[in-house]
Parts: sequence; C-alpha cells; structure tokens
Amino acid sequence: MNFLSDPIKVISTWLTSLLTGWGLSAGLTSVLLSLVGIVLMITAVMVLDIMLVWVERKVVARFQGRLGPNRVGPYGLFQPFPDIIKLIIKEDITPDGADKLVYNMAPIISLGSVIFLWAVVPIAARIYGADLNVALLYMVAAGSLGTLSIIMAGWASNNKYALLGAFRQVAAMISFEIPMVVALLIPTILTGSLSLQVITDKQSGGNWFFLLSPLGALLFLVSAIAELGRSPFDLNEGESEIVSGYHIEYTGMKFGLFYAGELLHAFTFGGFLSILFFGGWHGPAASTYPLLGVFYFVVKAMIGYWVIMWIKYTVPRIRIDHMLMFNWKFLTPLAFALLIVTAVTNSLLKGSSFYMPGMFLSNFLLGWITIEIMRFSSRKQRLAVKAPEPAVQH
Amino acid sequence: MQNPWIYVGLFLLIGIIIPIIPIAFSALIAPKKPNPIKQSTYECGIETVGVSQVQLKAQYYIFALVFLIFDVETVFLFPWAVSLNALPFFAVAEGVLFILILMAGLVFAWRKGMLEWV
Amino acid sequence: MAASQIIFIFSAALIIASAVMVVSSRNLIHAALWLIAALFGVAILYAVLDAGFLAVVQVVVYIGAIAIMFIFAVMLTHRDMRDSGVQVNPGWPLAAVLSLLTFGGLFAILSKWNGLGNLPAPIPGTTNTLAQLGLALTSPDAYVLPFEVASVLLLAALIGSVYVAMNKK
Amino acid sequence: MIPLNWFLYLSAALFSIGLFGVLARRNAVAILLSVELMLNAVNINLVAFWRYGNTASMAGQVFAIIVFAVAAAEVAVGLSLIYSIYRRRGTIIADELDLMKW
Repeated sequence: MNFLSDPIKVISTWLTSLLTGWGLSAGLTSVLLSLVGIVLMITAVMVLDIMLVWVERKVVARFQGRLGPNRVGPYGLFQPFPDIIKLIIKEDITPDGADKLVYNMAPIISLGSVIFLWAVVPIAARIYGADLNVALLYMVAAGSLGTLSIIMAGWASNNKYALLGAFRQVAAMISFEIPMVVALLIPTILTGSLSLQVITDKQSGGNWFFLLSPLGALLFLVSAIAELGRSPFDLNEGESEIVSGYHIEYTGMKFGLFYAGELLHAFTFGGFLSILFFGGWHGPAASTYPLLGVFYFVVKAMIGYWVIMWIKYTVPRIRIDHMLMFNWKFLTPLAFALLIVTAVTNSLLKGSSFYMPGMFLSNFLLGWITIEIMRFSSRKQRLAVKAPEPAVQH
Repeated sequence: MQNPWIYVGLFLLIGIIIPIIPIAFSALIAPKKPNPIKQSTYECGIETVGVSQVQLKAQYYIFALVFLIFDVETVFLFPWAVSLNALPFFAVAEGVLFILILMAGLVFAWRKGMLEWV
Repeated sequence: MAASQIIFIFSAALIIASAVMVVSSRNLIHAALWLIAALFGVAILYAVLDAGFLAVVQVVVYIGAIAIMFIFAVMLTHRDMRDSGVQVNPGWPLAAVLSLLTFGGLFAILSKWNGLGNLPAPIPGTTNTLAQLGLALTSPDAYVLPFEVASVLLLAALIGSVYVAMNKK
Repeated sequence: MIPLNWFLYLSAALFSIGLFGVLARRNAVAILLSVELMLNAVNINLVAFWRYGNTASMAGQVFAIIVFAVAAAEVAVGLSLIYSIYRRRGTIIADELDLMKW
C-alpha cells in the first residue's frame, strides 16, 4: 500500500495495529481512530475558518478599492489571530431578561450546524468522513439546525431588534430552502443516489453536472446565498433599521462564533457547489494522488466562495417583501419546472447518445422560456401603469 | 467504520464540544464587571419601550405554512428521485403528477393574493 | 451491554425527560424547544433502527419546519410570552390518572404478547432501502395510492390553513 | 442488540405523556405540541416493527412517511385555526373557548 495513493488507510492501519497491540478491542480501536480523525478534521476546518477571516477582509478591501489588513505578518496574513485574542479577552455581556440557557446555546448550535456539514464532505479520493447514503438530506437537516439557532438567538436576547432580525432571517431561510432542496434533487436524479461519494464519482472525467444542468447549478447558488443570509439577501442586517439582526446583543467570543459560522458556511456552500455540479475533487491525476484531490477541492470551493463574496460586495440589499416574492413567485415555480423537465428528459433519453446534449438543451430551453415569460409579464406590468398625464396648458 | 451513523454521531458530539471551548476559555480570562447600564437592552441608546417580545407579523406565518407543506412534499420526492432510473415511465409520471397537485396549491395561494406582502 | 443498547438508553432518557418538560414547562417557547430535543432523540432511534432516511427526514421536517411553525405560532398568539400563569387546567389530576392508566394498560397488553424478545435480522448489505422505498411509493401494487393521496392531503392542508389564517372577517 | 419490547415500552410511555399533555394543558398550542409527541410514539412503533419484521417490505417506512405528512397537515391546519380563534376571541386557552357548549 502506497502512502501517496491512500494516506488515510495507511495511517489508520498503522494506528490500528499499534492500538490493538496494546490490547485494545477492535471496536474500541475503531471508535478511538474515528475520534482522532474527527478532531483532526474539525481542527483543520477551524484553522481554515480563521484564515477565511483574512480572505474575506482582503477580498472585500480589494472590491472597495482599499488595501485591507496589511500590518500583521506578510500581507496581513496573521491579522485573524489578534482579532481572536481581542474577541476572547472581551467582556461577555448578557442582557437583562435574556433567557440564559437558550441565549448561550444559540451561538454554539449556529457554528455547530456548519461544522456538522463536514461529516459527509468528500474531500478527496478515499478521504472523507462518513459515506452516508442520505448525505444530501443530512445537509438540509444541518441547515435546519442553523435556522433554529437563529430564532433561539433572536428570541433569547430580549431585544425587539434581534427578534425582528430573526423573523426576517428565518422567513428568508425557510423560503429559500424549497428551491435549494429541489436543486439538490437534480444531482439525485442524475445519479440515483443521495450519497456525496457517488455524486462525485459520477462526475469523474470532466463529466460535470454543470454541463447537464446549468440551471440547477444556478438555482443552487442563488438559494444557497439566501440560505447563508448574505447580500443581496442579508435582510437580517439592515443596519439602518434593525441594527445588526439576531446577534445584536452578543459580545465577545459568542459574536465571534456567529461570525465564524457565517464565513465557514459560505465556504462550505462553495464546496457543496463544487461537489454537486463541478466534479468535487476530480481533476487530472486526482484519483491516484488524493492529496492533489484535496488541492483541487479547496481551489474549487474557494472559487465558489469567491463568487459568493463577489455577489455580496457588488449587489445592493433588496427588500424583504421583494425577496420573498422573488422566491415564491419565481424561484420555487422555476425549480419545480426544472425538476419535472429533468425527470422527464432523464427517463426519456437515458442510455441514448443524445443524453448529454438533450439535458443541456432542455435546461437551456426552460431558461429561455422563463426569460420570455418574464419579458412578457413585465411588459404587461409596464403597460398597465398609466403614463403620467402631461401638464395641461391653459 | 462499519456503520457511518456511529461516525456521524461522534462527529455531532465533537462538533458541539469544539465551539464550547473558546466560549469557556473566554469566560475564564475575560473581565466580568456587570452594571445595569451595560446590561440593558441595546437599542442604539434609546430607552426600550414596551415588551421586547414583539408579535410576529402574520405574513411570516403564512410563508412558514407554505414552506411546511412544500418541505414535506420534497421528502416524498427524494425516494422517488433516487429510484427514478429504475422506474418505468408511468411511475415518473406519478411523481410529476404529485408535483403538479402541489403546485396547484401554490397557484391557489398566489391567485388569492396570499403571497402578497400586506 | 452492547453499544447500541447504551445509545438506546441515552436517547430514551432524552426523549422521556424532554417529553415531560414539553407537557410541564410554563413557557411555551421552552416547551417547543423541549419538543425539538425529544424529536431529536426519536431521530437517533431511527438511526439505531437502520432507517437513516427517516432519521434525517425527522430532523428536516420536525425540527426544520414543524418546530419553527410552533415557535412562530406562539409568537403570533402570545402578546407577552413571559407569562407565568398556570398552564394546566383544574382537571389535571384526572388527566394524570388517565394517562397513567393508559400506560399501565399498554404495558400489561405488551407484556402478554410473546414477540417481545425478538431481535432484528440483519439487513443484507446489498439492499438499498432508499431505492426500495422509492419503488414502493410508486409501484401500483404497493403504495402509489397513499403517495398521491398524501399530495392531495397536503394540498388540502395548504389551501385550508392559508385560507383560515388569512380570513379577515 | 436491542429487543423489540424496549421500543414498544418507550413508545407507550411517550404516548401516555402526550396524552397527559393533551388532557391537562390549557393552551391550545401546547395541546398541539402534545399531539406531536403522540404521533412520534406511533412512528417509533411503525419503524420498530418494520425493522424487526420483514425489512424487504417497506410498509413500516412508507407509513412513517405518511405520518409525517399527516403531522404536517395537522400542524398547519391546527395552528391556523388557533390563530384564527385568537384573532376573534383574543385567547387560546382551551377552557375559555366555550362557544360551542351552548
């Protein structure tokens, strides 16, 4: 067995033989090894999260024509560490009348719900946490815990701005969950599995699902941004109306956890976008050298994350009613139409050589029809609005 | 691991413990000097008026209702989508019918103006 | 004691304790949060029972949708959610006796039945229960009728509930 | 392995707690919360019997999913009714809603 071709297996075999050599039972050994793996994985994710603070600050600075952090370390690379020290030594203020237990649990669940996602992420060939056969739904389930943490934070803070922010955020998250789940159904139809391993493996050799269902990828991106609560859907943080949303009363490290959760969530959704529609860790020579696959995966996830940031710092915030209308009157019907079209095309063309162009064409046609319908209805709306009467000359 | 759920369970356990660590660490070394002004509800310096637990706007509730129904619908669609490649065409059509029936609900709510923000 | 038994006892304790808190807690938001804890315990049980799909669906539907609905409903119908009035009606001792009797009756019936010590047969490794579920839901000699009726039920619930909630009269 | 009766006893206990909540709570939302507990007790039974019976037939799981749909429909309609009553009467205490008694 070659270390480069299967590092996890080599290390785990070595550790298993070591531990069973000490007289531990096989079951206990495997649990201990999983624990070690989990702790290592979460630690790696958290270190990545800390670096994301730097990435985010640097990128937003570039978008806004600033330099960004540039004092601590080369290119300000060590800036997140003073930030963390500051957050830790800040006094933790709990507002009067707060519901203590719920108030303290909310940030933990918020970050936890994002960390949970990494249990099923296939990082590279033969490097993954659990190969769950319901991984896609597991992802949705973790997202619903995030929703719960937001409403807990908003309610327990005993602050009406926090509660209003939580209402808005939760309404947006649950509304956009429908198109997101439907977008998740599209890779499921294409592979016949909910397992992220299978979905990634079906995309080997450049056979990306983005080519089969570009509209599905777009739907997933839009609803993921709303699920993240990022601009243009960051209604919870309308600074001028409700200060900063559900985490207004949180200080110090508890606020830090919300912030870290948000950044990691964005990166994780970049990763999911790459897994579901852009081939995951697949790339040249990635299946023989998994460490190369890790590199490809992180690069693809970073590109997804960058797109999300790009949108965040380019598009202005939209109003809550427009946002919910956009979801229920446009995104949800479109998502279900896409689901029907994909299911029917898939079962009609399965196995034929026309499969791939057919899928692409059906998506293209649906997108075109949607644009035509929107043009038609907006023209009707424009015509329905009466032109202002010209001033009458006397 | 034989059963991936054991791994997931351990992951959930540790995933909850790890965020607690910085909070606990912060609680150990951060100063603690509470006073009534500091702990009052933060509303940008203005005194709080009325109860903090404001009433929910009914429109959010309507959207939550629609969401609840569609969420359960997607749960039915997942097994259908997984076995889609093994299904004959009429079974695919059954799933499509299932979607269409529920879309009728959305169209109803739309026509009745219940999706409007009032 | 096997690992699965320890997991069962842990989640059973979680379920029972949270269920007791659901019916006894004065603050309705707390009751809803305790309900979430109880439902999470049930999800663990589904995972123990090799029904992974139902476990995640339990979290998605109950915690992600139904519990949120309950919290919204409490916030909608309680102007001040911190009321600490009596939450049980005067007949609650009778209710306690009745539910204890129900439990006793169920317990007695269950202990008479002779399939109790049954142990589960291992599921063959090749079966994909999720795909089987999809086939069962759409094949005409299985459950296609409940499948379609469920969609009609959901449609009726959607129309009825939205209509009732929005009725301005 | 876990014997079947553990699940059945747990489910019976959960059902009885839910029954107590339905009978004893005054607030209509709390009554619906307790109904959820009872529905979950039923679901535990369904899934346990699926696992301990014939796993090739998916009846238990299918019925569990149908129960999810029923629970969702029940919550949607129930909470809407409660909200409607609250708007008309200003209360959702079940004892005070005695209009139908006369």
